[in-house]
Amino acid sequence: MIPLSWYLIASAALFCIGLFGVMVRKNAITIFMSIELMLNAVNINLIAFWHYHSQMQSGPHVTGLVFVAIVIVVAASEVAVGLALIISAYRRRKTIIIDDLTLLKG
Amino acid sequence: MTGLQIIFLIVTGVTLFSAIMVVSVRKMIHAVLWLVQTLLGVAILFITLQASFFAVVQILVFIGAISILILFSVMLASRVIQDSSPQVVKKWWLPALVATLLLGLLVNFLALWPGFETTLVELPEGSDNIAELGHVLISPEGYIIPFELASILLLAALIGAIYIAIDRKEPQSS
Amino acid sequence: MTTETLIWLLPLPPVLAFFLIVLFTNRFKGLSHTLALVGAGFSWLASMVVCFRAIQTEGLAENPFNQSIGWLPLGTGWLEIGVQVDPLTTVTLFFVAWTVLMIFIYSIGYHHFGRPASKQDKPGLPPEGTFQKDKKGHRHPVPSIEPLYSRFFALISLFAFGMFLLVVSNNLLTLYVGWEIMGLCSYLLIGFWYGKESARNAALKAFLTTRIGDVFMLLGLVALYSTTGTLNYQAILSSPEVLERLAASASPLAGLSWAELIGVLILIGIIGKSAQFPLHVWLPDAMEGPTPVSAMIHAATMVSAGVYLAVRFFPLLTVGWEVGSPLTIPMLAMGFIGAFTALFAATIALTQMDIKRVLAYSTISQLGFMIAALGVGAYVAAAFHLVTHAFFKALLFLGSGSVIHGMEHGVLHIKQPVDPQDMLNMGGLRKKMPLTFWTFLVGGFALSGFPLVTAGFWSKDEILSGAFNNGQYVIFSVLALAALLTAFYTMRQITLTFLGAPRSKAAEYAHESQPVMTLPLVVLALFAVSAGWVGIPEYFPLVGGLLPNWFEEFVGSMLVGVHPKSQPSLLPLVTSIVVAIGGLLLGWLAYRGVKTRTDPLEKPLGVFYKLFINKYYVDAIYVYIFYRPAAWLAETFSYRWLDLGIIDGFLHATGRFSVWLGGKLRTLFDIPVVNGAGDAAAHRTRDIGSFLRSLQTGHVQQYMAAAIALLVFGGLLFYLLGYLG
Amino acid sequence: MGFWRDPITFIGAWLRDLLVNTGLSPMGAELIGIVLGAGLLATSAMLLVIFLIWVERKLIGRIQDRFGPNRVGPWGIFQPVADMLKIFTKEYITPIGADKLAYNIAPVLAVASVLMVWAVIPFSFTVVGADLSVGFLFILAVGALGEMGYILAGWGSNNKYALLGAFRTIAQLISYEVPMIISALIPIMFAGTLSVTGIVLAQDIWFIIIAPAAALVFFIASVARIGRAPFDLAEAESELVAGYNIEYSGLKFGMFFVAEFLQAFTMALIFATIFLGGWRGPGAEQFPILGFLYLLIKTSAVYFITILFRATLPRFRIDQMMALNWKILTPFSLSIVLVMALVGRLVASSPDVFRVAVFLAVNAVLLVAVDRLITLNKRKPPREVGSRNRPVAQAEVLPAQSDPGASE
Repeated sequence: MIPLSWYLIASAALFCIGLFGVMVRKNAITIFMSIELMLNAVNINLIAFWHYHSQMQSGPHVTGLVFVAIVIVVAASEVAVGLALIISAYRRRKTIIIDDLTLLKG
Repeated sequence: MTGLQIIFLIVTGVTLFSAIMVVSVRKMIHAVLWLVQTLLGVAILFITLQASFFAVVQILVFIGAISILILFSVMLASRVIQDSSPQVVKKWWLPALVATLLLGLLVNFLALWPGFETTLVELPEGSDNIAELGHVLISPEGYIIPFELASILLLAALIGAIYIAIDRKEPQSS
Repeated sequence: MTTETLIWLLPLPPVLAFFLIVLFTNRFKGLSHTLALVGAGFSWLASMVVCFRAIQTEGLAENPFNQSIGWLPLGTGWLEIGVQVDPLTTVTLFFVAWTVLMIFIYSIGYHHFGRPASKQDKPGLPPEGTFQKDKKGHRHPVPSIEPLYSRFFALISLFAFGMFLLVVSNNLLTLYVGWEIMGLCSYLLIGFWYGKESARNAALKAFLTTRIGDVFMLLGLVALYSTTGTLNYQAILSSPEVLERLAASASPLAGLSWAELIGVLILIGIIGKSAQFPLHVWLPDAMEGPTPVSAMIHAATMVSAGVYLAVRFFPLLTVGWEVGSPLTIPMLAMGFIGAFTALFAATIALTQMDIKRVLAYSTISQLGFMIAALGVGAYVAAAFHLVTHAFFKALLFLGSGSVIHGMEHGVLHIKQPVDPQDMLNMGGLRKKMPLTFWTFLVGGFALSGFPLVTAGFWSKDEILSGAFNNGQYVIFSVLALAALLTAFYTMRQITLTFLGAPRSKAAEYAHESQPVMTLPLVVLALFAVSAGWVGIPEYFPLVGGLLPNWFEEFVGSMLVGVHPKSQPSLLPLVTSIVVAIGGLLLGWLAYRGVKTRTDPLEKPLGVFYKLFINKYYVDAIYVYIFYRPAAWLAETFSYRWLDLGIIDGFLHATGRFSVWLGGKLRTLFDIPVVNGAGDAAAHRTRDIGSFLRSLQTGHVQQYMAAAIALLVFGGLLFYLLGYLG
Repeated sequence: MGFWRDPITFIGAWLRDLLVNTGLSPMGAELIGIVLGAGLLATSAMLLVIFLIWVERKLIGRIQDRFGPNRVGPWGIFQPVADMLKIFTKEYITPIGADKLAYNIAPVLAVASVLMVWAVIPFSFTVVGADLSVGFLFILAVGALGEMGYILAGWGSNNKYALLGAFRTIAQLISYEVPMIISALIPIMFAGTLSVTGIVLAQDIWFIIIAPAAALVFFIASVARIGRAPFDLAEAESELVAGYNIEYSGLKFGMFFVAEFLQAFTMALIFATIFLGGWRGPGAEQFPILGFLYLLIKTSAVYFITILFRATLPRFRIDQMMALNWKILTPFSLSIVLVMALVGRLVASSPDVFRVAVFLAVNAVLLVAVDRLITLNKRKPPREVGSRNRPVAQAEVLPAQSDPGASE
């Protein structure tokens, strides 16, 4: 079967790709998508460890799944509020390019 | 190399490739499509981990709700986003370097852990018992408080999103 | 339900009704009076059950229904409150429950429920009437509904709560609570039509005057508590040792024992509440309130509370006294104040022309009878008169309200301003308002003590015989004279109001009130007659012994030691019959032919008439003695001299000094030292800030990249360290 | 004998044996069996659609007092085949400025999302594609893929009407998903499982008898989700020309067309499965072939009702559609779930007759209550948009009718 390490490496790679996207993309919405990638990476990790834990304890342990559920809830709320913020910013500033939203420049 | 491993490698390859496409394609709509493909890939990874409930939830929530929301906002904002101009910052190689370094570090640290190389075997039937999950979520000995907090978070997000996005008729400033 | 529980619950329905009306149903008039009626009805029902069970109980006086709970933890124990029903409570509860319920019912009609509201009516003024179209389209003048209808019912409900609480309590503390609640309600209800200045003044007067008495009473309570350590009736009044100790120990006031001091202090409270001379001045003015209020508060219940307290504290007031021995100081005071008040008020009542004021003075006079009876030791007689008086005086007030109603109808009809309360404007109402007339007649005869049939005769006769038998001939003769005058002015009132020919057009158009008002009259009239039958003395010729003298046995059992059994004596009996019938006859003879607006007594009485009609100038004297100095003290001394001169002057001087000091501090310390340091710190901070701001590019991603780079750097460092070490 | 009792299992077993005997590994044989089964199922579904199109056209024709298709074949039964052949031969047109990826992937998603639903539906006692433990969630999840298809079609066409149609469709689908899921919670709650097979097996008493109110809500919401009349405002011909698929032609249009019909039938199938007892019926356990028959009959009945809906009800306005969903169906379904959960708990251990009676009574009360509420709160008619005096074609300026005898 598949070693745990594969999942962990895949998840780390997905996370770093998401991180890269957050750092380089100019567009707020694409940054959002990158954040979704990172959250998914976290979920892969959580489920992989859930599997590992259940296997080690030889019995179902749903604790890891609870974490996954809460991460999904957080992702959903984050998208709702974040996209609303983007739309609101777009209405006021007429842009969603993150480089143009530098009101807090020192 | 079992069949499952081959499937895993193919799926992971497609998923990671799609993820790279998400962060690198120029057209936003295409980025969303690649994102959907990535999420589907993640869902299949969940299935290989025998978490079919969360695989389905992944599709339902991330593709059915989140991607569509993102698609909507892309369409709403598309008038100002010129797909023709570069979508990444000029010094994109610097973050790429940082991310790669981080990946290397993460893998290195994880490799220090003795359980890293454990082979995951098939769990007995009914390990992702949804009924059990439901009981744990609402039992006082389990996770009732995180569960309720998550509910409140959802409600707050709902109200907050409506409040933020509502189109106030502001007086025309001269 | 046990009787004790029932007694606890008994006062509560009206106060619930009060809160419901005030909080929720203020806009709904019908609902408000329904609530009030239901509340009073429940209390009435509970009272009747309690009375019934109390009468059934053997030896109630020794073992009354009694239950206490700890209320306030004190250092050494609990301050207890509780309820108690003994024979005295039983009879009081009986008449309170009946009169309260009747007056609630009566009030519905009195405030014109069911009539349209008028736009001209303002809250705080009596409704002026409006017009209503009938089916044919004619506009009829009709009375309009009271604008503050709900408030009225809320307030009388609260009042009923206070009265029931006072009656059922077993200690002076809750009694005092009920006492003060009633005082507050009395104030609010006298000032119910607060748009009228006279009503406002009357309310204030009533409140302040009774407050004088209440302060002394509170002093009495404090003295009692500090000497005995309890306020419970039984603990004080039923234990001879406590009474002995009180009587024996000397108070700080020279020459008085504690018992006498406390007795006098409580007596002053009683005088205030029951409107005895010299604190009687508030009661006539209280007639500014609506008539049901006058009937309930200022005739039947609240003023009776004073007498009730006096009856209740009879053992304390009379400690050390036995039949035949000289009277104690409180008794002497009560006897003379009561007798004087009885005569004094009766003379004033002779000359009053306002139908309600006559009754008000008669109330004062009758209360004087009761106080005097207690003063001479006629305990049972006082209690008996308390009960009968409540019934017939409530009846008389309600009857007068009905008369006023009828007159107001006439006034509305002729559309001329005529005072509907002035008896000189009435006359001949017998035919217009037959039911009111007959019931009023019953009440009036009861008041004057018409022999044999009426309740007033039996109770008044007992008072007279009590005074006579105890050898207090002065008091006896004064009371007899007062009784004669009572019969006289009662007949004067009846004659002026109902007999003869109408003396104004308004009286011609008067008509009978609604059934909702006349029904209570009838019920109360029945009691005004029959309430006397429970206390017919056994020695009485002809009818004595036909019915057992239940009242004396029942209430008299309260007194363990001193029990003055009523003795057969003919003189007071004859006297009371003579004065009653003689007074009535004289009254009728003097007033039967009055046609003009002059009183036929004015000429023969001469200077006395002037004295009477001006109420012995008591009010004027009070204005000179109390009001003027108080006003001077407040206006000139306190405000001008103390406040403006001394206090303000001092303050202004302090202010000027502070301003000068502040200026100095500012120029010498604040600006150079504090500001200088602050400014320097701010400037340096700004310099550093403007240097650091260049790091804040405003690009979120650069921040994030920097943070991640730092993390990676830290990780690498850690890794290398681990690798090396 | 075994063949007649359960032909599909029989054939499957036979095929597997055959393949293994030819030297294939058992797993490979299983794989081939799965691929074949899936292909067979998809193909038969597609073929079914052809028949469905004919049935629907015929039925609506009868209702509208026409003949419907009657030229090709007996009773016009080959008319859809002819149409299909015509569509195959049409030219593909891709509009200028269209987003090629989105434009081309959309029809595939639309059809695939419907077909995927069939994977978890049990067709008889023995035949089920995949008995997922989260089968019902799976049905909802693949519905999300269909939404993706519509929005991509609307966007990719580079056409305003298509985009508006797509927006409307998505708004409608997402909105009606809410009452649908909530009302579907009741069968799930009573069955105690998310597995579709489990839900069917739990229906000793059909859930429509236990929970008619929930079934009603589910039915209305599913009609709205497939976008048929009276909820067909996404492709309202008079307003939006044809909705999201305006720019499609040829086979791609055909795929949308097929997807729409197939979706209607699939919804009927789902309804029959979770409320009408699925394949269950007398003797269906012994003779699984009967299960097919029962399921077909039940599905056809539900489908027939949706056709009646389409033929008889006028189209909603968009605000009415939204109001119906958010103001009536969603609160109603929530209250149904609450009440049914409570009542279910109370009568959990009672005999069946009593339970059913109680449930029926509760449902009747709920229905009456919601009907009362709707009637009581009937708002005043909405403000009219635009002026009352619209320009109307005058009779005298119309051209004279040249051909009064022209038929339909």
